[in-house]
Amino acid sequence: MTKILFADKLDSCVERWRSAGMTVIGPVQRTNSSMYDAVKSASELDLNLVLADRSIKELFFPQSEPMLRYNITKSEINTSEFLPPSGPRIIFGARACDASGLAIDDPLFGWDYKDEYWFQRRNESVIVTIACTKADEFCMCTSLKLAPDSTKGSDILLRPLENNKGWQVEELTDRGREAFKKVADLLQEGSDPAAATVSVPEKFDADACAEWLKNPENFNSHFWKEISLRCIGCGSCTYLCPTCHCFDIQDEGGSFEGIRRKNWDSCSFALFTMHTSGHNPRSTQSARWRQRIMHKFNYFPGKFSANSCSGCGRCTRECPVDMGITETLQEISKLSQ
Amino acid sequence: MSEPFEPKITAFVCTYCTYAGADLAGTSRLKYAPNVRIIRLPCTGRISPMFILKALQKGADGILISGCHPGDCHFTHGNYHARRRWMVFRALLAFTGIPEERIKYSWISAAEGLKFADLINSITEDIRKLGPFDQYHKLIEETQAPASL
Amino acid sequence: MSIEQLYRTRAKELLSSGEVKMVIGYGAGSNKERRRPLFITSAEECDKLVLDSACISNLSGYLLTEGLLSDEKRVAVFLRPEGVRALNVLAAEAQLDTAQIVIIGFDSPKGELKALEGSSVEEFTALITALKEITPETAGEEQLAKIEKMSPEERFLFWQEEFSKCIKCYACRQACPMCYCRRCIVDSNQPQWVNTSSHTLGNFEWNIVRAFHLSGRCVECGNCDRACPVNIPLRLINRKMAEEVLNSFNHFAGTSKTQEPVLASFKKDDSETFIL
Amino acid sequence: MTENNSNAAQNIYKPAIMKIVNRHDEAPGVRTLRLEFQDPLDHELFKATYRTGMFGLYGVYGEGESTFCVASPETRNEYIECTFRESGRVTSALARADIGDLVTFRGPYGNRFPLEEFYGKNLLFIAGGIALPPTRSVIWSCLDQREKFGKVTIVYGARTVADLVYKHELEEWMQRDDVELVLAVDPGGESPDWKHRVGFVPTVLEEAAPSAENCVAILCGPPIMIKFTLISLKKLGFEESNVYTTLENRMKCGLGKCGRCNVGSIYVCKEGPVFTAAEVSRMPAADL
Repeated sequence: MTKILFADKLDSCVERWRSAGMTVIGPVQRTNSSMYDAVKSASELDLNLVLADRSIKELFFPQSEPMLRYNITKSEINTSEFLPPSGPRIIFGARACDASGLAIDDPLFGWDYKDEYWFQRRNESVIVTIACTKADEFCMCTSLKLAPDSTKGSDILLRPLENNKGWQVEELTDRGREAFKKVADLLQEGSDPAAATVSVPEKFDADACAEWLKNPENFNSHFWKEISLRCIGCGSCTYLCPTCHCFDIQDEGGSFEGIRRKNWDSCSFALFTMHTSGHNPRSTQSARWRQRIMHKFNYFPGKFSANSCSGCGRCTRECPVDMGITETLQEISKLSQ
Repeated sequence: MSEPFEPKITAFVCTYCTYAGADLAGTSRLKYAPNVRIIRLPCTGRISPMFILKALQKGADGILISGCHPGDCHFTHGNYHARRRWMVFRALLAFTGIPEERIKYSWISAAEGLKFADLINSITEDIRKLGPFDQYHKLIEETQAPASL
Repeated sequence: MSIEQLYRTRAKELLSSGEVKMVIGYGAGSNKERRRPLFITSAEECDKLVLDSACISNLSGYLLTEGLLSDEKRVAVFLRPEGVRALNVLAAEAQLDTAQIVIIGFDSPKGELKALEGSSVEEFTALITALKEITPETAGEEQLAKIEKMSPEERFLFWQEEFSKCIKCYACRQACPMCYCRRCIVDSNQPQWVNTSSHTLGNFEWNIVRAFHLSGRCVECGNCDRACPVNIPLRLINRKMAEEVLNSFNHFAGTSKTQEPVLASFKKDDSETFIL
Repeated sequence: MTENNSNAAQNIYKPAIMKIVNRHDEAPGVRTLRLEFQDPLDHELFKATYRTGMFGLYGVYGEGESTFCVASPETRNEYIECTFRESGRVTSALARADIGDLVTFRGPYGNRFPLEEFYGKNLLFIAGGIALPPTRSVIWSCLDQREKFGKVTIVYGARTVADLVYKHELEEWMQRDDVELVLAVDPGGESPDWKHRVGFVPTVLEEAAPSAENCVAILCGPPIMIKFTLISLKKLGFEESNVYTTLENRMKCGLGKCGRCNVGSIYVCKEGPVFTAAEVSRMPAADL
């Protein structure tokens, strides 16, 4: 017997969480594009998506975050701080890759200096992940040693029932247990079997790739240029990525008042590393693509002991020129044989 | 009762004709509405559509763009170039829902102080009737607010 | 012989004779619907070329890759009629010399692939001029009419909703063959005309600037629209602006390599009904 | 920033407010500002953490923040001095600022020069052009505790005589008999009354030929100068592990988050900006 949340009770759960002061967030369909967003009722949720078009990271690291408001008078600079919206929230219907992505970035936002914009949201969010029963050809979590039902980064894991009528509930953390205690009476004990999680074929050998990337000789390999010839240098892969965390800091407003904001930025952009002098350490698109791959699969794991990739496949799915991490790592796998 | 709405209007004018026209309006002691902030530029050809976006970004309810009559441009054809640009930009703004009535274009020569004063008065009245550009102002307010999630 | 076969042979000949140093075409993509740009420099690789109605992206932008044309050698490129128009616009704006480009032309009206005669832009003039007279039958027309019927407030709301999704990844810009500026106006910060932040205001501004800078230059290849990861219907704005320059100035972008850019030229009797 | 910072919370992106108390034009387009903390707690924190070699983000609200070194030494931490070339949006705004104006400072960040490892050793400072400021903070740190170090040699070159920065301090070092100063300008950059050397830094260095014996070299300059000076140092017998330099990458956060300054596995903002030449040579050269 396991705890089961039946789908017809979900609306009551959402209501319960909301009346307990929690913001309920989940995958929703907007005009021609899906994303995670706040909902008022369960009917707004679209739990049938393989994956929302946009990743979960924007709930923790918004594309544009106001940080400081400044106000300058003749003799004074007054600043006031923007803090992330406080209050508990529950993200219902995350995917394992998205949830893992958050856990992957935690050490980055926390090493030495703690980024409160990230952590306040992390500490107040309960992440309810639904194991995947379907995938598309771009999914690649298994290649990253994750799985459609990975628990990394999740507080609750739901396994869809075979009869499609609900989910088996696995409580993973205290925070998850606490949130589900609020709806305990809406859950039922049952023995309905869970549907099999989707089998996602392994597409590349991540360990072999890591070895190849670590070899300094390969840094100057001709491979980098060939693989990235068609890269147009947009930021769609980095902005949709659940783990890409680079940002810019910009002041908006005038000389007397305005707002300092933290905005997403991308290593794909030529200006990302451009010095004022005009010198650009990564002046070609191939150098920038190399950096992205190296950072995700060599530098980042070296520092934070995990690949900076959770295998969601969005980079490839949405790439205007059909590039992406999958193809590059598949090619590296071949090279490393 | 709240304060009556006073429209904020930005005018981008060329220095040789419309600015001189505005000057004439002033020296002729013509009365015109104080709602216009005039920004003087060398030529209408220098009035980039970016300026219009900037004025809207800073909360303008209406915009006037004005220069020399065709044939009178100090730089011979700056205003002809400007005219084409306005035509296109105007259509673009209209298509994205920025009402045409809020952005006006005129030719005012150095001799037309009266036309300047009249135009400012009529534009101010028109915009007053339209009311504040709430839809755009809402976008501006959003930029001042904390992240929503 | 299929057109694909024919063109593979053509590409082989071009490369082995040394007439071109590279062929830019399409290869198989990561699934059946996808084709990806392919850069071929040796005759042996030409069998990787794929040509069918799924080859839709406009490859002309790659011709501006830094250094590619600087050695005065020639490059062959697979182009649809829009691609040829793009070449003309780029040539008219002095971005490339069409003498360096060998066109491998094709089209697929109603999904049926056909080869287009000619290898230089001049040979496509008649075809392009004919296109000018035809309103493209795109699904967008209906939506465009719907938007035009809306009140300004409704239109604003429509675009506000669409632009609020924008994440400013600039895929639209990067995918566009016309967006070749070394430093885009949004990346220029002295002064900073347009907000770089991706709040709805900033997105609104960016999309207006993008559309304006493409007015009279856009050849409606659809690269931007397809590149957008959040599916903003950019084609609608581009269509609207193309209509505008056609109706107002009888300008159809990319009819010849010497065509005057519409916003860098004027006629003394241009319409000015809106000017007070 | 920590909890005892009066700037409340732990907003790591919130800068300290600084007042410009002095400014000095060093060379055409190059200016030094002396800044004082407005909040004593910010100042305490700075004094407790600042060590020579660290950098900061200097800012003007409305324009943004810009990264450069703290040009004043840890031995003089009552104020901060920064020297910059007016080139971008922020530096232009800093250049417009007058004495008494308020600007911002976020930092100090990064690592430091391991001064105590230099105790008892001879020091060779080599700098080119606008790269004297990071070197100067080390020079003063050492001169302020002169007895702890051996021989001090400074080799400084700039494009022209006008481009030499800290002219008054060069004068002072010139006068001191416990410092050997070798000044040079690039060929063609000399003025009629130029009494010092003419030549590029690596050449001048080889001519001066300081002994590598028990000596540490501190080298700052544009990438091209670094490249050739390293070759000269090698000729003179310097080990790569005895040559220190600073990397100046573009940064936005300074906190190891924004990803911009990443070279190889190094986040320059946290693990740098001070590196030995040996460490630099292990980084991917193409990305520097």
